[in-house]
Order: sequence, then C-alpha cells, then structure tokens
Amino acid sequence: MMINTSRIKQFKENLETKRWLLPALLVFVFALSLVIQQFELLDPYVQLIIMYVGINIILTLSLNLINGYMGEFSVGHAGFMAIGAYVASFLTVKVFPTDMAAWLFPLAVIAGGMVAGVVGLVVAFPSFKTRGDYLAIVTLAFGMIVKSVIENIDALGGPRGFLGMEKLSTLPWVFFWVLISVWVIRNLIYSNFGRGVLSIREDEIASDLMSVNTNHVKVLAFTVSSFFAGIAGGLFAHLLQFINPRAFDIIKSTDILIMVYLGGIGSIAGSVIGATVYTVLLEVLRPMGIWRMVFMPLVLVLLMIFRPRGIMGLREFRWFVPVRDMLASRLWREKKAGT
Amino acid sequence: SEKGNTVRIGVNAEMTGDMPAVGESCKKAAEMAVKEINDAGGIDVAGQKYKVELFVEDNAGKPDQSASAAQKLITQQKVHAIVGPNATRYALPASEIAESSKVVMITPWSTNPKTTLDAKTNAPKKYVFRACFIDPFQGRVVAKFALETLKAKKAAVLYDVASEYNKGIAEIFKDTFEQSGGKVVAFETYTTNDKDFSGQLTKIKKAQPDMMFLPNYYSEIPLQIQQAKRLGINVPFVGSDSWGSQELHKLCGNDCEGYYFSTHYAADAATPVATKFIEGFKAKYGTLPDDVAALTYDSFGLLFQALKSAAKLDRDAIRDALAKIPKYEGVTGNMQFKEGSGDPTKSAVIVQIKGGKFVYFATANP
Amino acid sequence: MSVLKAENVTHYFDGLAAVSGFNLNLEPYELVGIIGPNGAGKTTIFNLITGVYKATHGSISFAGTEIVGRTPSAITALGIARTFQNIRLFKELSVLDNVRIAHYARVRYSPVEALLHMGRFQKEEEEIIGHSMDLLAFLKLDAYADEVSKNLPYGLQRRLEIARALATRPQLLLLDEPAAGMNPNEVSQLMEFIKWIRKEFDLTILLIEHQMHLVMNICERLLVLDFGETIAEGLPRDIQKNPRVLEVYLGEVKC
Amino acid sequence: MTYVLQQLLNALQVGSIYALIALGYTMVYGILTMINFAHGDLFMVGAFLCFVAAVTFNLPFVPVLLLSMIGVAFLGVVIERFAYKPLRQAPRVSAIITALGVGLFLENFTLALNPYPKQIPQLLENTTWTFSGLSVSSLQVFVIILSLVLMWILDLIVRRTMVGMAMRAISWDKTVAPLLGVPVNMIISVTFAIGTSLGGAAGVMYALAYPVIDPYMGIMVGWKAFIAAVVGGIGNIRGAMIGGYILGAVEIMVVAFMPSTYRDFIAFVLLLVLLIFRPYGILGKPHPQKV
Amino acid sequence: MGANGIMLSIENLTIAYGNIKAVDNISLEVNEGEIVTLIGANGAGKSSTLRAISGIVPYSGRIRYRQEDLRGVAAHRIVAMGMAQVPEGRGIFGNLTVMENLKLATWQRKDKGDIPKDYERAFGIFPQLQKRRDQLGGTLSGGEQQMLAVARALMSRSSMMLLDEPSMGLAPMLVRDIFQVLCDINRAGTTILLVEQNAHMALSIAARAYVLETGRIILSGPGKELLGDSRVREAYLGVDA
Ligand SMILES: Nc1ncnc2c1ncn2[C@@H]1O[C@H](COP(=O)(O)OP(=O)(O)OP(=O)(O)O)[C@@H](O)[C@H]1O
Ligand SMILES: Nc1ncnc2c1ncn2[C@@H]1O[C@H](COP(=O)(O)OP(=O)(O)OP(=O)(O)O)[C@@H](O)[C@H]1O
Ligand SMILES: [Mg+2]
Ligand SMILES: [Mg+2]
Repeated sequence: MMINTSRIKQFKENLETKRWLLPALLVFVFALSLVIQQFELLDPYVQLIIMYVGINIILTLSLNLINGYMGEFSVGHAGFMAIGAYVASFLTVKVFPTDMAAWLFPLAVIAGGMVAGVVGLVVAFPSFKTRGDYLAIVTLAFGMIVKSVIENIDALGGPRGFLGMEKLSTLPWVFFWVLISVWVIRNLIYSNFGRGVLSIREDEIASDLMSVNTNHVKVLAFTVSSFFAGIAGGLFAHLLQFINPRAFDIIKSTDILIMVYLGGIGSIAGSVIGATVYTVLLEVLRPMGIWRMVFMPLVLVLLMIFRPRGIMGLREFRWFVPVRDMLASRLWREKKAGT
Repeated sequence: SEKGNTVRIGVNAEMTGDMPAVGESCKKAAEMAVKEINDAGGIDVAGQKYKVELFVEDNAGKPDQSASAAQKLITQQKVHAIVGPNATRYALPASEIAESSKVVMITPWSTNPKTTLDAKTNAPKKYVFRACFIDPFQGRVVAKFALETLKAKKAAVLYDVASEYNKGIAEIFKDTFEQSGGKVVAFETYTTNDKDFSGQLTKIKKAQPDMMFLPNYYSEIPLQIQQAKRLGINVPFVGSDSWGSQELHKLCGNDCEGYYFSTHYAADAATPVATKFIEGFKAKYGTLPDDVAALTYDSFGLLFQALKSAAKLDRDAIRDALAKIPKYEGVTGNMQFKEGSGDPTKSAVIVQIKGGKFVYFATANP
Repeated sequence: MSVLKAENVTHYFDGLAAVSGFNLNLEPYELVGIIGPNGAGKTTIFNLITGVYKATHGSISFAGTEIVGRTPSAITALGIARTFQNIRLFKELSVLDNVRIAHYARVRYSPVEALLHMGRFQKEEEEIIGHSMDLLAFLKLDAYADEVSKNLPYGLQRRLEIARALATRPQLLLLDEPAAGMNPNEVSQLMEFIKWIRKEFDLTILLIEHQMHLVMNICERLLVLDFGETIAEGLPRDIQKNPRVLEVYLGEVKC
Repeated sequence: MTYVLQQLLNALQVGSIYALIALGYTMVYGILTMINFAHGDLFMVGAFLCFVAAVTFNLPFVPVLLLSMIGVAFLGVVIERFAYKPLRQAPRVSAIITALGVGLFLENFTLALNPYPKQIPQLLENTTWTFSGLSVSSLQVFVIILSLVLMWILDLIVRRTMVGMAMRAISWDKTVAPLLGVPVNMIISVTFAIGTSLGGAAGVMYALAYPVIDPYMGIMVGWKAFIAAVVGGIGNIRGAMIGGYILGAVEIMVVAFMPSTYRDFIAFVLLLVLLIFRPYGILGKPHPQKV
Repeated sequence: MGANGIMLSIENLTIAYGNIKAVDNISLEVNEGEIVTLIGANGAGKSSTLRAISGIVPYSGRIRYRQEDLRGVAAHRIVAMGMAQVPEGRGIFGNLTVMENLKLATWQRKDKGDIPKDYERAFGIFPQLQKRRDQLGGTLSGGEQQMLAVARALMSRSSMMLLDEPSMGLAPMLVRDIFQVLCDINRAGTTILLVEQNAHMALSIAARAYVLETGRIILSGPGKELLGDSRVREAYLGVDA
C-alpha cells in the first residue's frame, strides 16, 4: 500500500511539474507572437496562414461543442460567424472614433461575439423540441436567413459587402483568442455543464432523468458556441478588411463541419488538429490547382471510412485534461490511504 | 527583395469556386501574353533583357483564399506585380494586401469603384489599378442608351441581389434612368445560382416595360431571356459587360439575337492590336476570347509597357511607371490612368448580338 | 405523510390505455413491488412518475408536491431517482463520470465560476468526486471508476445504474427490473443489496420485477398489473395464492 | 387572375423539380436514415450525362433520359458500396460527412473536366401556348407531367411491388428483414439505384427546363430539396412531394406578392415557423422513444 | 434417432459483443421433429444464440444445419435452406399490412405456384389473421402480432423454426393459444427450437431443454424432467424449492 501511494504521488507530481510546460509554452508562444509582430520576423504569408489556422481553430472548437460534445448536427455555423464579423466591423468602422479603433478593437470583437451568442438562443430554443435532422434544417435555414438579412441591409453594404476595417487582427490577437476559446471550452467541458453537454450526446432522456436540466445546458452550449463563432467572425473581418454575405454561406459552414469531423468529435486537440491540417493542407496543395479540390474530399472520405470519428475522435491530449479529472480516482484512493 | 533575372508576375484567379470560367479565361490570356513576350526574346527593363515568369494561384472563389494567394505571390513567389483577381469580392481583400505590401495589382475585370479606393479615406490606393472602366460609368452608358437609342420609357430590371456587381450596376441604371425622365416599372431580384426566374418575370410582364435590363453573368442570361420570351415578354433586352463572353453564343443560341450590351471592346470594330490578339487566342485555344481574357491581356500589356519605361526592375519603379503611362493602346481600346488614380480613362462600346457575333454598335465616351 | 401518492392516474398512447385508474400510496421506507405480464404498463407508470410522459388524467404528488407536468430533471431534483429496464448508461463515458453527472442538480457554482475556477468550483468539484467515489466504493465499483461504462459486464452495468440513481440523493428509488439478467445467486445478493441500500440511504423503494423469488422475498407489498389495470394488491403471500395472478404466470398445454 | 394562375403554374414547375430531387433524398433516408448529401451532386451528374448523351452522342430524348438515369444509378450504387456501406455500423454523422465529401468530390471532379458552363440542346419541341395572357409552354407541361408520372411510378413500386415491400420493411427494421429471407444489401443497392436515378431524371428535366448547366448547379438545389424532404417529413415519399411543392409555391408566391429581395428571408422564416408547429414535418411522425 | 435425425447441431459456440461474451462455448443439438427449448434469465444469451444460427451475428464455433456448415452463409440464404426465425419482439413490420408481411416471407421461395396454398394453410391455423389481411401490422394486438410472426415463418416454408420468446407480452389466454399452435405445427412436421422466459410453459411442451445462464449451459435434459428439477423451479418458476 505504501509503495502504491508513493507511486501515485510521484506520478501526480511528475504530471504537475510537466503541466507547467504547456501553459509556459503557450505564454512563450504568445510573447513570441508579440515579438514577431513587433519586429516583423515572420514572412507575412506564413503569418497570414497561421492566423487563418487560429481563426479556424476557434470556429472548429465552437462547432465541436455542439456537434461533437453535444451530439447535435448544426450546419449553419457560418451564420454566427457572419453576425460577429458584421457587428465588430460596424463598430470599428462606423461607431468607434477612427483614431480609437485599434484600442477599442477587442471591445468590438467581444461585442460581435456577444450579439452572436444572443442570436444563438434562436437556435437553442428549437433544440428543446427537435433533434437530429430537423434541428439540422433549423440551423441550415438560420444560416440562410442571416445571409439574406445582411443582403438586404444597405447600411451594411448588402451584397457589396462591408469594408473600411483596418487590419487589426494580428498574430498576438488571434493567438490570444485561440487561447481564450481553448481555455473556456476546456473549463466548461470539465465542469458540471460540460458533463451535462456530454450526457445529452450519450442519452438525452437518461440525462434529463439524472437531474440534468437539458434546456439550460443547451442554451449555454449554443450561446458559448455562437459567441466564439462570432469572435472568429470579428477576427476574420479585421484580417481580410472586407466581408460580404457570400463569405458566410453554406459552403463556409460546410468547411467548418469538415474541420470538426476531420479532427475528431468531442476533442479539443481534435479541433486544433482538424483546423490546422485542413487549412495548411489547402494552402500547401495550392499548386495542384483544381485537383486540390478533388483531392481534399477524397482524403476526407477515406479518413471517415477508416476513422469514422475523425483523427482524435473522443480522445484528448492529456495535458488538456485537468489533473483533478484525470487523476480523480487515484487521488481519491491516495486520500483514503492517507486518512 | 525580388530575386533572379526574370520578371516575375503573379496571377490571382478564380480557378475553382463560383466562377471557374472567369479564372480559366484569365489564366489562358495570361499564359498567352507571357508566351508572346518571351517568344519575342523577353522584355527590356532599364536596358537589360528579362524573361517573364508567370505564377498562377487559385483563389478558389473565397475571399480568404484570395488574400492568401496574393500574400503568397508577394512573399513566397516574390512577384514584381500581380494581375487579378477578377471579381470585386475577391479583388478587395487581395487589394488590401497588395496596397500594404506595396506591390502593383491590376485587376482586369473588377468594375466596382471601391476596388481601387482606400475604404477609409476614399482616396485612390497607390498600388491598385484596373484595366476596365467602372460600374457607374457603365450604368449611365446603358441608361442613356436605353432612353436615347431604344427610346424606352418604362424599364424593367432583373438582377442578382446576392452579387455586388449586379446590384451596383442595377441601382446606378435605375437612378440615371429615372433622373433622365424614364421610369423603372419593375426592379426584381433573384439569388445567385437560381435557374428559375418565372416568378419575377411574370411580375415584370404585368408591369409592361418597354425594355429590360439584365446586368447579370453571361451564364444566366440565356435562361432569363428564354424564360422571359416564353412568358411573352417581347421587349429589347440590354445587358452589361458581364454578357461579354463568347460562351454566350453557345449557351444562348438564337435567343439572344438582336440584343445589346455595353462592354469593353468589340471584336469586329477592332483595332489591329485587337485583331492580332483575337487571332492569336483563337489559334492557341480554339475559342474566341471573352472580355476577361481581353482585359487580362491588357493588364499584362499595361504591365509590360510600364516595365519598359521603368527606371529599374523593382516594385516601386513599376508602380511609378504604370501610373505615368502616357497612353496604352490595348485590345479593349486606348487607356491612360487618371491623375493619381488606378482607374483608366477609357470608353465603352455598345455591341449588338447579330448572327452569333458581337457586332459593334456605338461607342460611349466618358 | 406519504412519500408518493398517485391518484387515478391514466395514460393513453394513441388512444390505447397503457395505464388506467392507477392508485398508489407509498409510505416512507416502504418497499413495494409491481408485477405483471409484459406490456402491462409497469414501465409506463415509472415514466409517468418521473415525468417522461405526462399523465393524461390523474394526479401524482411527491412528499405533498404535485409533480404532474414537471420536467424529469426537476422531478429528479426533488428526490425521485430511477433505473431503466434496458440499461441506459452514458456509454462512452467513464463509470465515475456517469455518477458525477447525476450530481448536476446539486451543483451551486455558476458557469462563470466554472470558467474562472473560482473557490466554490474547486470545492464542489472535489466534493462531487469524493462523493461519487465513495458511492462507487460503497457499491464495490470503485475499481472500475476509470473504465468506459459500456465495457462493464452486464451485472456491473446494472449496479452502476443504481449507483448513478443514488448519486442524485433520492428519497424514492424506482428500480425497473433490477434483477434482469442475473443468475439466482446474483439475485440473492441483489436482494440483500436492495435491503441494505434502503437502510443506508433511508429510501423508499418501488420496484418492477419478473423474478418471483426476489419479489416474494423482499417486497412488503405487491401490485399486480395487467392491461394497465391493477388486478390485485396485497401482501406477497396472498398474491402468490391469488388464482388470477397464477394464471398470468403459469399455465398448461398438453402436447 | 391570369397573373395568379400564371404564378401557380410557375410554382408547379419549380415544385415538381424540388419534389423529384427530394424523393431521392427521402428514399435513401427512409431506408438507411442517412442523409445523402451527395444527392444534389448526383443530380448535377445527371445533367452532365444528359449533355454528353445529347451533344457528344447526339441521341434523342428518350435514350438520353434513360442513359442519364442508368448512369447516375450506377454511380449511386458504386458510391453506396464503397463510401457508405463500410460506415453502416459507424456513427450516423460519419456517413453524412462522407456524403458531403463525395459531393464535393463529384463537383470538383466535374469542374476539373469542364471549366465552362454547358448548354443543353433542345431535345424536345418547345412550343408556347397562350390562353388570354396565360403562357403555358409544352416543356413546362412536360416537366410537370413527367415528374408526376415518375413520382407515381415510384409510389407504385414502393407500395405495390415485392421490392418496394422489402424497402418499407427494411426501413422499419433492418435486423428482422434478413430473417425472412430478404437480401438487405441487395435491396439497399436497389434503393440507391432508384433514388439516384430519380436524381438523374431530375437532372435531365432540369437541364431541359434550364438549359445551362455547371458543376456547382447541384449545391443550392440539393440543399433546398433536402429542406423540402424534411418539411414534408423525411423518409416519407408523399411527404417529399408535398414538401417540394410547398417550397416551390412559397418561393414563387413570395416573389409574386412581395418584394423579391425578401424571397429567401421570408421563405426560410416560413419554413422555420412550419417546423415549429410540425417539428417532424408535415407527414412525418416522431420515432417513439421507448424508455 | 440416428445421425440423420440431427437437424441442427451447434458445437463450441461463442459469441462476443466487443469485450462482452454473451455466449460462452456452448454445444447443443436439435433432432428432426423435436421441440427443443432454451430457457434462461434475461441476458443469458438465448437470443444471441438464435441470431448466430440465423447468421446475423458473428460467432466462433460450428453451426451445422442438415450437415451443412452455416459459416459464411448469408442470413437470407439460410432462410432459403428452410430455417426461419420468429425474432424477439415479433419483428412485425408495422408499416406493412398483414398480407404484405406474409408475402415478404416468400422472398426466397422458388415454388411460387404453391404459395397460395400456404396462405390458406396459414389462415387455416390463424383464422383471426384472415379477417385482418389488409390491416397494418403495427395496429394489430400483441397476440395477433405474435400469430402473424409465426404465420410468416410458416410462409417461408421452413422445416425448422426458431422462436424467440413467442409468449412475450401476451395475455395468458393468448399464450396458451400460441403454445397450442406450436404443438400443432410440430406435430405436422416442423422442427422447433424455442427460446422462452415462460419456463413452465416451454418445459411442458418441449422434448428436451437446455438451461442457459450467463452464456453457459448449466443444465440439460428432457423437458418434463427439468420441470421437476429443484434448481429450475427455484430460479425460473418462482417457486421455493
Ligand atoms: N412511447 C410509447 N408509445 C406508444 N406505446 C407505448 C409507448 N411506451 C409504451 N407503450 C405501450 O404501452 C404498453 C405498456 O408498456 P410498458 O413498457 O409500460 O410495459 P411493461 O409493463 O413495463 O412491460 P415489460 O415487462 O415488458 O417491461 C405497451 O403496450 C407498450 O407497447
Ligand atoms: N448488439 C449487442 N451489443 C452488445 N451487447 C449485446 C448486444 N446484444 C446483446 N448483448 C449482450 O449480450 C448478452 C446476451 O444477450 P441476449 O440478447 O442474447 O440475451 P437473452 O438471453 O436473449 O436475454 P432476454 O431474455 O433479455 O432476451 C447481454 O448481456 C446483452 O446485453
Ligand atoms: Mg417494462
Ligand atoms: Mg432474448
């Protein structure tokens, strides 16, 4: 018993010391990104691609919350992205004083995310009653409605799009938001609400009967998910400096879906991997011309056949898991042995 | 920063996505222009001969990919200048990158005024040029043509509400037409990729217009005209430069016979430059060039002419030479950049579709 | 005061009465069994009590509170927990997480506290883990805590369902065929187990069972259902001799 | 009045096409509960086969129609065997994502071969009759009638034949069917063949009615047909027809009586409202969840 | 009965779902003309055994029907060989009419001409079904559904019938009827392997019986004998020994 306990302790200490590595690494990379930004150390093209990867990670993670963790099938995610993009852009261009735009940028992005989050409720409510393919239609129609509404608002430029944003999305900002989204989704998933989300995926009725207030959980999940999609939209808009409704059509939603299922459902690591692989592969294969668009779907189909849940489906990179959860049973045993 | 002893020119084209035919034409014309100049021994820049090297990137008909294609051309391929993208929605994000990277970008076909303007200040961008005229000009040309030549009093418009080009030009047409005494009796919309327009056309028929303006892409025109005729709308149909693809004849057959559109050039009233291009294109690809091809070719022509007069082979020198081009004789007519602007002064032509050809009808000067 | 009181509860599916005029009064600490042939409406009664279906007529009150019309999660939070006839664990999740989820209603921290890992969050999470593990240990499942629940043997899955139900801290526990799939030996152990948890957790228990051995030995009172109607009610001893009940379970054919 | 009639006629034509494509979705869904997101692209392939048959091989209408239907059916069966069948035991969404991938593949592969839109020649004599301002074209009538006939035949197959009986049986319970001697894999292939051949037929019909085709033509129409199928109650053949006609009618009638700019907005909002009141579609029923 | 008399023989059958062994190395046989019953608690592996025989779950071990090894034979081919199953929960197609349900079962038959005769035979045994020929299967009462399930198995011209809990969900009267029909069918020459929870009833009509417990056969012998066995009485008949 003694030996056993000390080994667990050792394992835990080991894990905890090494655990500092990940946040340290992230902080370091964040600092690095600031330096890169300041001294223009990285090729702007590489920077641009990294920022796309970052934005796509946020999108993928946020959709994974609904489709992967909660097991629904939402297909209109680009609609939330559009809302975030337009709200943030409208703020920096039309509302905030021009010379302050750069300072108020984070506020604009957050506002975009919040509006998207509130609109997320529109989709959360039907999800109380419908599931599966019918909810898919609700989200699909929602995406199309968002596009159509923006097309009809002249103040937003309608189909001509909206421009005038400065290039405020920088490597540090994108990186910062990636960290926030990973952190928020991880902390939510490894909490009571996250367990509620998972239990809805596993068995909604049983979940309800185990006292999980499924409606609350759904509202929370849809709000958080659309909030981050909105954040991604704000970053996207201030990276491209131009947005139009078409940039957020069903094809964009499909792209996000593909990244989620490619990387793997119900996994933060999967989302990071899926978004990175997809974005980078698309860039790297650019010289293939049209054939890259033939090749990519083939990769997707083959992956689905051989790994139906995606690369990291339902598995997690161990350092993303809180110690409390990962070692729950061992720590408990250790405590019992101690007392 | 630019490397080697070649002139490196990038093309950012819509090879996949929603308008692959545009990208295809653009690429063909670019390859032809480059081959011609290399076959002629290359290009003289500041007293030295250079071969031209071409880099084509697909922007997949997505704004983000358009930006990354531009960025890749600039920093990875280290091009001296970029031609493309063609559609405004892809040209805009790419133009921001070109402008901030100080690399010349010439869009062959983006007719939206905003492409060459700084969105904040509305001042012209320094590095962004185009080879075509702009929508307001074209909208006015068509409106005037409808009022004066067709003597139309009541016009109907059907346009794609989800597409910036169509909507922009439709609105300018409406304004001009109504300011000049006409009346737009129906102003109907559809959404990209629609193929059925019967609802809108039935409504238009009820409004009894004298003419109908269709500022839409050539691939949609045949369907719109056929369906209109089937419903018994027998008025002249008028279009804009987006009609100007040779494919239109194949797609439309007899249905478009006799109608008009404004465009960049007319093959039959062609100058020797144009004739040479048309013949060359036909010989190389077996089809007649459309105006994306002509404008792409002209974009290259503009670049080549600028290169010849550039002080040295360098991005800024190219931009300065381009801005100061005295007069360029292109396939799509003579052009010159307005003082401090990336928009050329050039005329439009009205062509009529006759016997499966685009026939010169009139010229409209700015 | 009675723990559960059902009065004249009736439920129709597409016009078919699955349960009609059902009455039940459970006193604290009672252990009552419901028996009856397949399709008699036994599980439907559980579903009505736990809010999965809303009774077409009648009233059900729990500790004096009317519960018809409330959501299942609200009813569970009030203190009624159940297991399922066809096991419904959260299959892909670990045994421990299955039990942790059942603590949902008792968590006091808000999503924001969860995000920021503020004091209450840490404390409650540790409590939940501690309580869940204690419960698992109590039911001799702690060795499997990190196992994915679908990989447990059938018998342990049943036991985990009970553990999960207990984690909601119920006053009233509904067990739907807890002995299904158990051999006579296991059934005997289960009988002890049920009596034991009743004592430990001070529970009122209502159970559905086909295994006469179990029912006859541990239930203090029995209800016999057939075609949605209660055909007999009383002490096991009397029920066992009731000719109508015998007919339901036994019969003879000459071949 | 003429105006309203004319618009009704328009709605009927648009609805017929949506209904035809929706049928293909519904058939596959009905039997496998799988949304075949590649269906819109198979429809596109049908239109392209029509082009090849009519232009390259210069065939008349009937062989063109048959060839497209058979070609697409063959493609559908091949796709089912290689891309979907391995996923029958996998989570449902995996198959849906695979279908998305297959669809993207079909689009871009076709595009790689044909960058330009293609024109479909007039395979049928097209005359327009006018009755006091009401224009009816023979093609319009033909499209509506042929759609109805194909739907009727399908309905007959599903309701009256042994194969149709087996399809319905499999959709009710896949595991019991083989115990009665029904070869499930074969029936699924047949269902795919029929469902996708209807997509092929819709492709031809669409190509005749709207004779300019391109590789991306199936995307939007496909999504809309999927919506139609769901609105009607997915898995239900008559529901798909009703859904198709409803979607067609909504789209046309919004244009007819309201500013056409609002068409998409109003149409989708109406569909959402409909789904709120009938969450499982018009003829659909929720699968009873036994607890 | 000699070797010829063995209709179905199962040797060392093991069935696993993932990590769970549902059936663990069992052997049993059914002779031509017999009723053999397999009893055991929920989850003992009875249904799994039947599913393996019908070829719809993978297994290890050997299953032979009339000397032919069934490994690799597709489920629908096994039906064509004359072995039909009445599955657990009846497996009625609720969206098909009674007639259609019956008709579907003739899928594998080559002798299409004889089919009408068999409808008559089925309706002769279950006159109630004839009255409901055009009613949807889903709207039948439980007992009628069970009759339909048996009738359907008859329609595939099976010489051997596997039944999975035919008494499930039936009122006592109907249970008796169904068992009576099974006896009649058996007397007319159909071999029967019967899985039952209603052990009392099953044992009373079976020639031989096997008792399955958590995947293993713990007892076997003539039906009547097991009916008197104290262990069986305690565990399955709810009677204290
Ligand atoms: N969701 C539902 N929709 C329609 N009918 C249902 C539903 N749930 C149950 N039923 C029907 O109600 C009746 C009672 O079912 P219930 O599940 O309560 O039976 P039970 O007594 O628990 O039987 P068992 O012993 O087999 O579990 C049955 O006829 C069943 O088919
Ligand atoms: N498809 C499946 N996947 C996983 N496990 C299964 C599956 N089918 C059955 N099992 C498990 O295999 C074991 C035996 O099941 P089986 O259905 O053969 O039992 P049974 O004796 O027929 O029980 P019952 O009396 O309930 O019908 C059970 O533990 C069951 O949970
Ligand atoms: Mg039950
Ligand atoms: Mg069974």
